[in-house]
Amino acid sequence: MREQRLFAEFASTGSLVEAVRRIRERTAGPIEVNSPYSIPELDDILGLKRSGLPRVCFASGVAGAAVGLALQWFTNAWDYPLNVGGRPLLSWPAWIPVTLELAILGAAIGGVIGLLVATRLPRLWDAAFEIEGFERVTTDRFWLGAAVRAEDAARVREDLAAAGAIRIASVPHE
Amino acid sequence: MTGNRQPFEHSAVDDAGRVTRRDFLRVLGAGAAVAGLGACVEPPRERILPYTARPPEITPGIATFYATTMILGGFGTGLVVKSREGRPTKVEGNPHHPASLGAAGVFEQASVLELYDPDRVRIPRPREGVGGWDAFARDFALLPASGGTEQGRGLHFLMEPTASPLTNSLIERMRTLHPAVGFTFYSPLAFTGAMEGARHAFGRPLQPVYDLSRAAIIVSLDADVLDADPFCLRYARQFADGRRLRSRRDAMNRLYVAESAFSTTGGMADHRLPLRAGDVADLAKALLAATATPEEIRPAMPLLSQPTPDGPMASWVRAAAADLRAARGQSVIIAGAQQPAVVHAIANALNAILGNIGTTVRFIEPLLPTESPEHALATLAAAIDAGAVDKLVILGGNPSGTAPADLRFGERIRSVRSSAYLGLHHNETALDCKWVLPALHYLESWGDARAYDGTASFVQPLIRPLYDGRSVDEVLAVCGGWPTTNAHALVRELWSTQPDFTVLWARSLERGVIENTASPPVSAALDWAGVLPVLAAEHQRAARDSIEVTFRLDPKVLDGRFANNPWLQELPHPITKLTWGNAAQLGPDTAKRLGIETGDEVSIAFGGGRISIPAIVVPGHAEMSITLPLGYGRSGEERTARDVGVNVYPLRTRNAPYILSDARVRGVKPGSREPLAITQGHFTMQGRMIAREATLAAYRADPRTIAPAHEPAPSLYKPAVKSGEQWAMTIDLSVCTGCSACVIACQAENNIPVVGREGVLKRREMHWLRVDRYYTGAAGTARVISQPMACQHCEKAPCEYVCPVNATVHSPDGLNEMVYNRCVGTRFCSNNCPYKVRRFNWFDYGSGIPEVLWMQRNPDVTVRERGVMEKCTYCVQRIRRAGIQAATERRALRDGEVVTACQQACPTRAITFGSLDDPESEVSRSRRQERSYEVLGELGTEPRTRYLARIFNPSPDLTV
Amino acid sequence: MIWVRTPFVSGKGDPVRQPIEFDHRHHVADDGIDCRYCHDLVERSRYAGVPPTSRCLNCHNQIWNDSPLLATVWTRYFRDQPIPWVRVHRLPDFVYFDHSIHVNKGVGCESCHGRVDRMARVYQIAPLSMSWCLDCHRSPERHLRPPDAITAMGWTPPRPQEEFGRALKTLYGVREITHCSACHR
Amino acid sequence: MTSSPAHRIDTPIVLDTDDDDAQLTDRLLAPLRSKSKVWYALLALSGAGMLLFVATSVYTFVGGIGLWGNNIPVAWAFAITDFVWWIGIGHAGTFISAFLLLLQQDWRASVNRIAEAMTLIAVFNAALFPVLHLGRPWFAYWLLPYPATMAVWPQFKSALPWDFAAILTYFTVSFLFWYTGLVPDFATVRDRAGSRGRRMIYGIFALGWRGSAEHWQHYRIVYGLLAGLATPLVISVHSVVSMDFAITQLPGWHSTIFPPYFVAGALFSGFAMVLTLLLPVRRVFHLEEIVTARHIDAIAKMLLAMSWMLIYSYVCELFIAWYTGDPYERYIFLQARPLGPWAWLYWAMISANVLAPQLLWWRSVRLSPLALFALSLVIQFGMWMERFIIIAGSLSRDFLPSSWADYRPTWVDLGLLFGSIGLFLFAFLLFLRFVPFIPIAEMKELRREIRGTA
Repeated sequence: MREQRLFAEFASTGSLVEAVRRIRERTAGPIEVNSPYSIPELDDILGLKRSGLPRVCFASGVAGAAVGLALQWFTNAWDYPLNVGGRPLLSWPAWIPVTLELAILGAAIGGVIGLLVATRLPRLWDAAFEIEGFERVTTDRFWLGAAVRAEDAARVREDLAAAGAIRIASVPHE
Repeated sequence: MTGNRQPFEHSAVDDAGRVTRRDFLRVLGAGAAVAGLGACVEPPRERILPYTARPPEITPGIATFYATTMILGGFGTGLVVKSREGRPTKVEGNPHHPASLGAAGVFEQASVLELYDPDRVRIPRPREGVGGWDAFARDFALLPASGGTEQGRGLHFLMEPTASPLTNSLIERMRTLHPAVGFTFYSPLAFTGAMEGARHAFGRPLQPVYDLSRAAIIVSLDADVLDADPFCLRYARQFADGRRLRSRRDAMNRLYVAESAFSTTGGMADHRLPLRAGDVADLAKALLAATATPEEIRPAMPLLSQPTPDGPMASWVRAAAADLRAARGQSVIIAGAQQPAVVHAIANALNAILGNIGTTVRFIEPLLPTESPEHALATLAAAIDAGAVDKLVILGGNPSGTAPADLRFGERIRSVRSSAYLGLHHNETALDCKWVLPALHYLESWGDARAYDGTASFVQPLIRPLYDGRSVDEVLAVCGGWPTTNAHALVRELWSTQPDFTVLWARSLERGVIENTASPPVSAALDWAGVLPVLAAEHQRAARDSIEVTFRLDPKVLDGRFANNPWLQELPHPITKLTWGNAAQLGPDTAKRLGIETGDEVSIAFGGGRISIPAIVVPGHAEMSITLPLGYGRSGEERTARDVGVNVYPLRTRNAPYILSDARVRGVKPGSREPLAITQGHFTMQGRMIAREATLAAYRADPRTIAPAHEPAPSLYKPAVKSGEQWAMTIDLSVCTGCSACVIACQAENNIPVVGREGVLKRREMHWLRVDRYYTGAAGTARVISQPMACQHCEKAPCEYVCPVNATVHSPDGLNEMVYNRCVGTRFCSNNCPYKVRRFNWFDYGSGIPEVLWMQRNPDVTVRERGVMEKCTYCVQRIRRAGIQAATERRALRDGEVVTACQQACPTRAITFGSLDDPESEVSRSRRQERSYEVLGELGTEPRTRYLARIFNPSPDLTV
Repeated sequence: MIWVRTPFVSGKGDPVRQPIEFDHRHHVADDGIDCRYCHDLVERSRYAGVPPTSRCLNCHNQIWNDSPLLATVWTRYFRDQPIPWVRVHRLPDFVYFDHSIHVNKGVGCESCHGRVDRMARVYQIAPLSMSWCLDCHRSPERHLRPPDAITAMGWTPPRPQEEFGRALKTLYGVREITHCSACHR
Repeated sequence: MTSSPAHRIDTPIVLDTDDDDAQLTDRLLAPLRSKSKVWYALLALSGAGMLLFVATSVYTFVGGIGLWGNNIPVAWAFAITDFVWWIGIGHAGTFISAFLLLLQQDWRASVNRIAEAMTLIAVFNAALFPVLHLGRPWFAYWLLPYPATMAVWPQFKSALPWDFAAILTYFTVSFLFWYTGLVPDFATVRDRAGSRGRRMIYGIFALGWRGSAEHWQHYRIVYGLLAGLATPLVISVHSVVSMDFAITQLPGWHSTIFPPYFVAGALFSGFAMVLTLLLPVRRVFHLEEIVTARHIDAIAKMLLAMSWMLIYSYVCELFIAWYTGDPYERYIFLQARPLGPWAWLYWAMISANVLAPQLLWWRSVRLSPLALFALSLVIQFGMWMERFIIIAGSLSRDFLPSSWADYRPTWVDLGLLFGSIGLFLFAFLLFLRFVPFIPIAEMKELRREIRGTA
């Protein structure tokens, strides 16, 4: 059956949130909301599941620490053991700083890479960019995009309008 | 540089016919050339240039040692010189030679650099006209056949007095063949006061030789016997043996010193009396009066009835006299070389009265001319004015620079029709002469010498002459027009008269001494008749309220002859720690009186001369007295020496060569010159237990007071793995005189660069081993204590754990290793070194120096690149060499087999080095002494170098 | 990191052209001359010793004395000029390698110089890098031989090298020396 | 003028403007379009400084460390002082943005990006000095653990590899934090861009950000995490730097209070630098309504607090030095510093770091941009002197009096110091011109929170 994507522009977060509620009742299809800044309350309405990035971050942090510790043990205690100032070869207290730093480094890098993967960025082009007036989404406008069955389209448009959409555009959906 | 080709033509010329440094060093095995240190690109393929026919005695990679003799001030000191592939690189003392006993002082150590001095005279050349030895011979040589006795009239030789049998025989030969030829002997190093004094005391000039090892009480009347004496190395050893403590019960000699300027001998004194040089005669009289019983000095009594002294002088005299009386036959009174005859006469008289002659003093026939050199030179000057001299040949020395000012000798030389100068450098004299002839360095020449006690030894060359030079003997022969002019032939000729000469020759060359040649002692009986007149005579002395000025041979450049030697210029003065220049030394009160302080200037005028020289205040210097070190402010063409310091010769005149009693002195503030380059800024220990000392009594009472027992600091660490020898060093402060021979020895052994005056001013001197010098005791009775300070090779080295790249780590045999080629130069190690003994290559000191100097480099030690740290290695190259030797011979190292450079040079054997894994080794035993302690041991660094606290032995009836 | 390990940097395996076409194959393999005949210092000195020209002529004034290949040798000899041999094994200046101790402790020439008897022009068989030195210094037994086999080429141990080497190691008291001042001074 | 919002402390809100989102956005983007003469003038000036830095660095690299005034015992002096000083300055940035973010300090929003940029530049600046300071800088990579043909590794008991790791991490994390924060704003610039060229360039930096709700969710999480990670870093970095000194035995360095002491000092100088930069920027770009008096006041109060942490450390040091009874410690703290050859420097430092900040007790001072600006400069100079006294001063008077020596900087030392300041300002000016230095999205979000969802 044919579907089409409807895009609606809103001037305020209020009307946007209202519209999202209505559409969510109307259709189960994916809804994308774009906004110039983060609107936390949308997460529940849209039913986004909790981000997994904290786990990624933690894992890469542990990895970093492990690498740091292993490196220092291997180089200073195993591969070429030298008597340095009469200190023991396994002088682990001296290894704490580097281990800590590498742990944090690992975590940070892991986290950011995770973010890029999760958001599938960088992705310089998106269908939405083609829509007239979409560029204001990073300034002061809010957009809602939803895929709806052709026969629902009319009612959805009404809902959006009722919710206070300034402009509604439709893109044939493949 | 073509200069360094000659000796090596067969070995080190590349295709272009030049010696290139790298090839040169490669062939000769100096694998340690600086270039390539840390090079990270593939270098061009190098050439190997083997010998076409290798000389049998040379094994590339293995050092050979030859015995020879260095002549200084007319007397020889026997040396053993290390040679690598035909290049002398290091000078050591010769244990068989009486003047060395195995030690080598700063001048001997530094002489190897003089050999390679790029400023040396290279070719015989007249001011105008053709050069070359033949041309010289045409101008100067005599024709032995014709002429008869008149031949040679007008020809005059001016040379330094020497005890060399060969030279003297040639002079005799010349005199007999040509009576008309004149000879004059002059050198600022030749003192005749002692012989003069003997003439007064014993009726004829004699030369005293002391045996300090047998003296319990030593009284020095302004005599620096431990540092400035032809026999000082021997005296220093004997003195040290007389006070070296192995246990608390050992006996110790006692040293009384009265002197104006602080000397190394004064630094060792148990009782030092600061006294104007001019007043020493009075002290001597007082001592004579106080020591001898009235009968003993009856004839002199009336002359000694001077007001008995008061203050410190009185107590000094009282104590010394008491000790002397108690130690008849085991005491010695020594008069300073520059002191007038009267002091020597009194010293002789005292020695005779106390029965010291034959035990601690013996007299021999003089080995040098007895005429005062100043007066000899004056006679020559007169002859020149009379036009009696038309050919003047000056063999060595530097009369233009060093002659008494009132002789204006330079002008006179220039007035002679034809003059020639034979010397190593284009110095003041060379500039005054028509001909300049390259002299041979002693390491290049054949010859012979006599030590101060008459012992003869040969001078044998270590290397083919670098330039077209001749020795003094050869030039004499040339001038004589004799068939043999080759020193080798001449010296063989002279000695061939001896029974079984061939054996003697071989044996003497090998041992470095000709046995049984010491002068026999002659009997000397005191005769008051000669003494009384000098006692009666009023001797020169500055008025109580006027400032006396004395001249001293500088402990680093003497009369200036070593001024072109950068090692010696940069060597800190034993007392003032001044480098690169001289300064007027004076006491604090005198400085106040003149309204100046260190760094300001004093302006001194006398006769026609006037100088202005920076002042340096030395606590312990006699008040109302100023000491001027000779030998600086040179105006010859030597690049290093030129204009360093101030020339004080303009004040030195024929009649007052040593002590100037009526000069006009005033302070100039602020000083106009740049600051003095002094290597040590703070001379007090701030109450810290660094260089420790105690009186013998206190030490016997309770050793803990100076060296609390060291329990190793508690540590969480397991002791590190140790294997093989455990190298360690102890330094005995009781016998260290601070003479600094060790510093130069270290510099020569370890390719240590010189940083120049600016470098020192920036506190960047590179000496791995420095001698710290502290004042102790009260202001009035200031004592100095010298403490050699080098890497302590801590077992828990603070420098090691802060190095980010493992460039300084610990070896299993207990060395603190410094790996130059791994060092990136963070300098973190230096910051964490409590002893601050690490040195940093601020610039590329190794490169850019004249190529000829590369020949002195020790090929067993890396020359360090810019930007890396360096420090004392305990002479690791010697340790490893010995280790390899022992290993190839499948045996263990013997105690004493490894000797560090500093240890080997030390005249007093203050340094002990060895392994701790042998509990009976020298070093282990010395560490067990109760007075051994670690500097800053409380930091838990566990240094491998320990010090034996200084024990001094004041008279119980004198408060120190 | 890779680059410095390539022969381009280490100079490994690059036959060096010499001023005289001296063929080790011939002298060692065919004539069976012992290494120490020419490199006579190897047991006494740091340096194995590049032979003085006179050494060549000991034999060659008898045999092949008119060979054109020897022309340079003769002229150089009589002019008392050294033959400018080209260095094959170069160690940095701060490395103090000592031939004598290695030879005396049972390390054969072959271990570092390879089958010289098969080299027309001599080349490096090893990178001569510090890690290469350490390989042997950490487990010397892999390269130890009895004294009589020091100069042998293509020598094979009677028993497996590991255990044979271990035996020699204890016999000669060979230590595993990896501290810095052993080589850097 | 006093009526303008810039001088009213009683403004209830942080963000003192009535613009709507569009106007606000344009206002915040204005600097990127501005043709400010002042900016060009400053750029030229700092550019000259940067050239001086390049010149002196090259000269040092070619000629060697000998061109500096360093000696034995004072082997570390100006260069290391500069290093510690810059690192210290590089602290406030991350502290403000990360730490205050966790504490949900609203007011941070308008200043955090400037602070972060400052941090990045300062840390980069600082990182140059240790390398330049090496005797053989071309071997700096030997501090890295890489498999070398010489089979030798770095030595991790030394504090320098710690430093290396700490600075590397700090720079990387700060950069990621800063850049993550920038992505939505780059998107804004992209979409507001006039020319196609700008759109392309900023588009690339924006990574195709389109503000999707799902993205925002991940974004919030990661930004928070980075903040959480950066916070311990701020503490750790200067702690590690302080260990360069604390792990040694040198009296004046060998001290257990160094880590907190150094961190306090770092933040102190860092906040001072924030003021030094913020006040002119605010003035030049007329941002008094975005960066309000309340921000300035808050930072000033931070300064005051930090100064007291520092004072505590000073007192602690002195007391401990006296209390240990260790002669070397006592000498350096109770004699060499207050009475020694550099006493004048010591007392100048005390008046700059201890006395001067007390002016901040007065509200009028906290509200006078001019006074604050002057004070911020005084404090930074004071902190430089503090480091110099600790580093060179302690070295010049250590255990053996025989090796005591003073230190004189050469023109190269001075050139490097002033040059590095030029370098810093140069980079900072470029940042102002090409990067939205006030977080736009955050501002709007913040305003929404404040005004409530109407």
